[in-house]
Amino acid sequence: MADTTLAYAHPDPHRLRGIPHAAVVHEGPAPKRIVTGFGFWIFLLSDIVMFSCFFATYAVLVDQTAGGPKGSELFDLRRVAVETVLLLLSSFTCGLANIAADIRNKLWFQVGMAATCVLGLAFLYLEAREFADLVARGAGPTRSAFLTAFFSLVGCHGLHVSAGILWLLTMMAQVFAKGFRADIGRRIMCFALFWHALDIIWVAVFSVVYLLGSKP
Amino acid sequence: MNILDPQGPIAAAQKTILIDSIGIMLAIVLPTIAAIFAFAFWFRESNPRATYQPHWAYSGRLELVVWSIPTLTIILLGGVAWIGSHQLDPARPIDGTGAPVRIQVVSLDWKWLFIYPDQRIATVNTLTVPVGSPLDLELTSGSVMNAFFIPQLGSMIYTMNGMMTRLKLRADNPGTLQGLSSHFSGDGFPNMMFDVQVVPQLEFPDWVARTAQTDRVLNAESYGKLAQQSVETATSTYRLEDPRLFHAIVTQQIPAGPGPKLTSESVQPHIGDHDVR
Amino acid sequence: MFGKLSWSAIPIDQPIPMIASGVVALVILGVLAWVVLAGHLPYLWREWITSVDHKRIGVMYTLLAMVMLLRGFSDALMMRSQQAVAFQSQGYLPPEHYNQIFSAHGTIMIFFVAMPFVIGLMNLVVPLQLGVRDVAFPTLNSVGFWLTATGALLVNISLVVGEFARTGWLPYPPLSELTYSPGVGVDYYLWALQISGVGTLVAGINLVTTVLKLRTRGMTYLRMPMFCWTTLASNLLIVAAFPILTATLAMLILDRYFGFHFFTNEAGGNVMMFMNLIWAWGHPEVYILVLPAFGIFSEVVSTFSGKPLFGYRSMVLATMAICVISFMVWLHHFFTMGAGPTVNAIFGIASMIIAVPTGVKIYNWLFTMYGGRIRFDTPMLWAIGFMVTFILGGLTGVLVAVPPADFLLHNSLFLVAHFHNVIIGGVLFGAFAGYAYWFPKAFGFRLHEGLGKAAFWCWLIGFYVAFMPLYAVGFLGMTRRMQHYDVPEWRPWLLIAAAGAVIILIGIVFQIMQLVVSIRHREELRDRTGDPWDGRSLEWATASPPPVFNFAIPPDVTGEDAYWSLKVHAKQQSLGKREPDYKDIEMPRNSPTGFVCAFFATIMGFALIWHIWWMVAAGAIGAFTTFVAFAWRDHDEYVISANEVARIDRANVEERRAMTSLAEA
Amino acid sequence: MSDQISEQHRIDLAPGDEGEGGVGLRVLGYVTGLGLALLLTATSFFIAGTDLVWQPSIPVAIIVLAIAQMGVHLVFFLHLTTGPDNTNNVMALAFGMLIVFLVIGGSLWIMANLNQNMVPMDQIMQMQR
Repeated sequence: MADTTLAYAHPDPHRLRGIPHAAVVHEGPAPKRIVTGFGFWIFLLSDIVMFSCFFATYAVLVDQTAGGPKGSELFDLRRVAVETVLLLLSSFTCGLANIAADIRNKLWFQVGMAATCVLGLAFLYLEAREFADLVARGAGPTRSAFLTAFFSLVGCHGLHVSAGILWLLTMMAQVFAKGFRADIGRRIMCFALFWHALDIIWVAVFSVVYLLGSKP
Repeated sequence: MNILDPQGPIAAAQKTILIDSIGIMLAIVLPTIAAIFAFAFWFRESNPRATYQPHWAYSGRLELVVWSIPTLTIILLGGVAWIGSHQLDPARPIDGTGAPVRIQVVSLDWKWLFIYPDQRIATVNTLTVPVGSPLDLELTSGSVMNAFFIPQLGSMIYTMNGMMTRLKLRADNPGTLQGLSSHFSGDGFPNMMFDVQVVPQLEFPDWVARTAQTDRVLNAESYGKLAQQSVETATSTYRLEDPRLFHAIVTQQIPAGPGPKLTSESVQPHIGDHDVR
Repeated sequence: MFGKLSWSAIPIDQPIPMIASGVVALVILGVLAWVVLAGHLPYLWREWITSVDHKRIGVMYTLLAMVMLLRGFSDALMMRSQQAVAFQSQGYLPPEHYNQIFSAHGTIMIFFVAMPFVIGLMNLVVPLQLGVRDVAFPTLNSVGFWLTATGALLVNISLVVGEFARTGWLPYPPLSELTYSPGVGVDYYLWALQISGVGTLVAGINLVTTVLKLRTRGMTYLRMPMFCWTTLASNLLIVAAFPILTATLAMLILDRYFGFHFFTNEAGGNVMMFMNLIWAWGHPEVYILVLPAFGIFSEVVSTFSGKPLFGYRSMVLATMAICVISFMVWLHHFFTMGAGPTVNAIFGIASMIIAVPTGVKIYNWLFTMYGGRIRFDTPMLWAIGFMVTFILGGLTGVLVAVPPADFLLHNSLFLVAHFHNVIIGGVLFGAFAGYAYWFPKAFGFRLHEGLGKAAFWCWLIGFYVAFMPLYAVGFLGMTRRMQHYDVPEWRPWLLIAAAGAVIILIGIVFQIMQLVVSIRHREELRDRTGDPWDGRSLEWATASPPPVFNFAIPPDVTGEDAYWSLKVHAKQQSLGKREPDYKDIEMPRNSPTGFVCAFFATIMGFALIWHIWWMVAAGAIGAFTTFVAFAWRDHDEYVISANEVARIDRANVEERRAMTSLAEA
Repeated sequence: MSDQISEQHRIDLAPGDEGEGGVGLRVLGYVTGLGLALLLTATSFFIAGTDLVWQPSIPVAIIVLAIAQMGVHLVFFLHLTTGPDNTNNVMALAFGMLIVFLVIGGSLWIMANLNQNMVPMDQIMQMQR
């Protein structure tokens, strides 16, 4: 094709001449795994932007307790610590399941996913207990703007974890029924990304909401 | 209502900035538009005298010019904006010839309540101010958001429940002006127009004295009636019982207006998750 | 059983919506009956509804936009006529109806006209320009379209069942809270936007991934056509901004449905946070709309001037600068809320800075015309009309970015005139230019030129007659959303503005006629070359309409203006005689996933609006089942054999060669 | 489009995928990540409850630790690197972080400024007392 460039009098009308041709190569469309992974990566970033709105709102409303309880009167850091450990471990097991999927080991994949599921459910159980306790103490989300923001932010994360578990179960079922098909492999990769991203958001939640909020 | 015919220093300054900015921009916009027409006309396909340069798509010199024209314009305008924002900040005190008048403005559904705490009077949908005095306005809303705006005095500002915005104005010529709400607030919104009577300095105390003779009293109870949704066609005046009424409204000790009366069963509100059917 | 829904929700006593919706329902039923009776249903289902072809989806997006334009424009006509007659009287529309109309007008025009129009054009064109066979996620693409359609459907259902929001196109609390808006209007708004917002986000992710990861061989970033760049910038803004809208509306939903206190007057809620968040989405949204239009004009001006785009790299830089800066300016929508002077000034100046790259773009188009050989076909007319009109819109935009000037003009009809100036003069003109420019590519025949030009002149003149008076009346202090007024000085201007709306109406009639006439005379208007405008980018390198796989052989790009260089090359070496080596092509299989999802989303949205909880659960389970079922499919691709590809491509090449030699003879 | 990552596409990698390494090495990566994350979490919780550090500096410390932990997650769980095969992934992340920063920072700045100008109601209440 070199003669094309020569024959065409002005191959680059914007004076890029002089830059060696090697600097402007492009090999064509990326393979599906990269396309899918990258698309999901973009989705995750948009999800994080959504969380950032809830964080911003929480930060703005944190002092608006309307005469109700403050965070420091409500939070139980021990429970939060347990929740955090549960999520961290689930991220670890999820990573192991991902490796198992890459080497196409069905057994270890299912074990890893099951462990992730159990840890996630335990996390959700603790969070639900916390919410129920707060509501029982009259500190429900309708009590004050602070509690509204708190329940929404933490609840939004909890909702993501719930959706993640639903997804996780369908992935286990898909691998069980269909094996490691290429498209299922891509979905497993996306699920792992999702689960790890939830962990990152939880780090922000426990730091900003619980640890900073536990200070009187 | 013509903002190009200002009746006070704030509006006059803002109008000047407005005209200046238009002028600055027209200086580059008009030649550009002329060039668009000229180029489009000259380089039409049917013009044999125009030279066709099918490869001409870059000129470093032109690029530089192209970037610098808008940049310089914006630097100039940015300077105007920076200075103007600070000089004409709505909360910035201004001076005047008479004693300052403090007025507390409450936007209600769908009327304006003007409280004169120092004079112990209040009016609805009519504002009377002495000419030349600095007007020291504190504004809030008794229900939804509104915006207070007297076009010929300048600087509109939002009113919001639980919050207090500040605005300093001055009217320089006696006469009648009109004000309005410039933020949509519901069905009665177009009726939120109000008169502004700018009276001579000496007449203002007389007006205050006359108004204070009214037998209607503004207190939490009569305020509660005003806060109901309604459209007031007539203006009315009140004696102010408690000069701290405005603070009670701003601090939400008096709750916000109740909103529409529920007419049918189908529009029952569902406050709280326990009420979910 | 049916939540808040009862027979009283249907406004039988109000003639206007009843008659309007009756007519619409009749038309829809008529079309449906015709489709079924004439036996077109299987074809529609197979070729359009379940299609995952980016070209088909792009066309459906555009069609949705044009249908909704009619709805939104009839709202505009009602508003203009109401304000023309409502001097010292109530006019013919009571406030509760008028307020719904302007809310619906804004919502529809932004979310269901401008958005689907530009997304449709991007969908149709970008894969072709990049030289690839489809977008990154074809099935998701279909889901995105159908969710957008769901949102549009919900807005239109509100005409008949219940009411629409009466709060303006952005439902500022506390007016939009349950206390002040107890009806279902705001709920219609919220769910319509949440559902279509998901669709938009999906489209955004799809197109970002397509541009960044799917380009044909040799198509480096700096060889992409300008429209691909603006698509990238616009969709980056979508994925960054739409989550903000989702979060903000979710907060309002929580307030309204569960008594939360994000934006209420009570319990410490903060209404200012809503304004802050909604505009953190709202300002980028403006650029989401206008950037693709900039891209379209870049293509059009360059093609019809017969020259490469002047200052290509400047344009790229300007586009990406706008993309980032547009996220730093949102406070200028509420200068009058009472922020301090420093904050106001900083955001004001940041807003003005956007005028720099935008100005650069204008100059670059100007110098693209310089030394050109300009053909004034309809797309080029729209482009020139745009350049002049948009400069004026930019001028007034910079004006309201100066805080002290904004203190006088905010919320006035001046502001209304300003954003119509940029949305009509920028986005809509761009969309129409793109429509005329790429129509032959999508359907294989051109649009009727004469009627297109007539429509252009009506729109251009109508725009000036309708909106210049609004600038004037804004100077006279008139604020927006007035159902009636008593100020005599305003009246003449509003009468002129109403006349302008009528001129635009004539333009729309011309556009409808143009479509009808063009379809009837399609054989005369047939484009056999695949390149009716002597284009410069790759979409013109394939047939019109392109085969389902777009390119039989993925093109190999060696420079800017890829197709132009191919043509020059071909002329110099005479058309390449060697038959390419055709290969099997794998294409994604059609899928009803999008349609089924939208079906359940409609049910769920409607049930949520009316608090019919069992139906919500049913819709949610249905949607989830759809996804799992889709995931279960074994083969989501089919293969077009090399022989078939060769057959289709040979026919195209033959036809094209015949036409080219004819033209040269 | 196929799933085989061909020779030419070695310059690109899906987010979350690791370029190379056997199973043992990869598991080790996750173990390291988990260890670091637990360590940082423990430090955060410890600092929040202790009197040993200067109290006003605690929020800063917690924020820094949180950012550090997010970094650990990105590197060891999401396998983000600075390599050329990750350019697009890192650029996307950077764009996302810019937006997050603008939204949170901008909102807090704007709202603080507004509240300051509005004289928040509790302040007025204090003035009245």
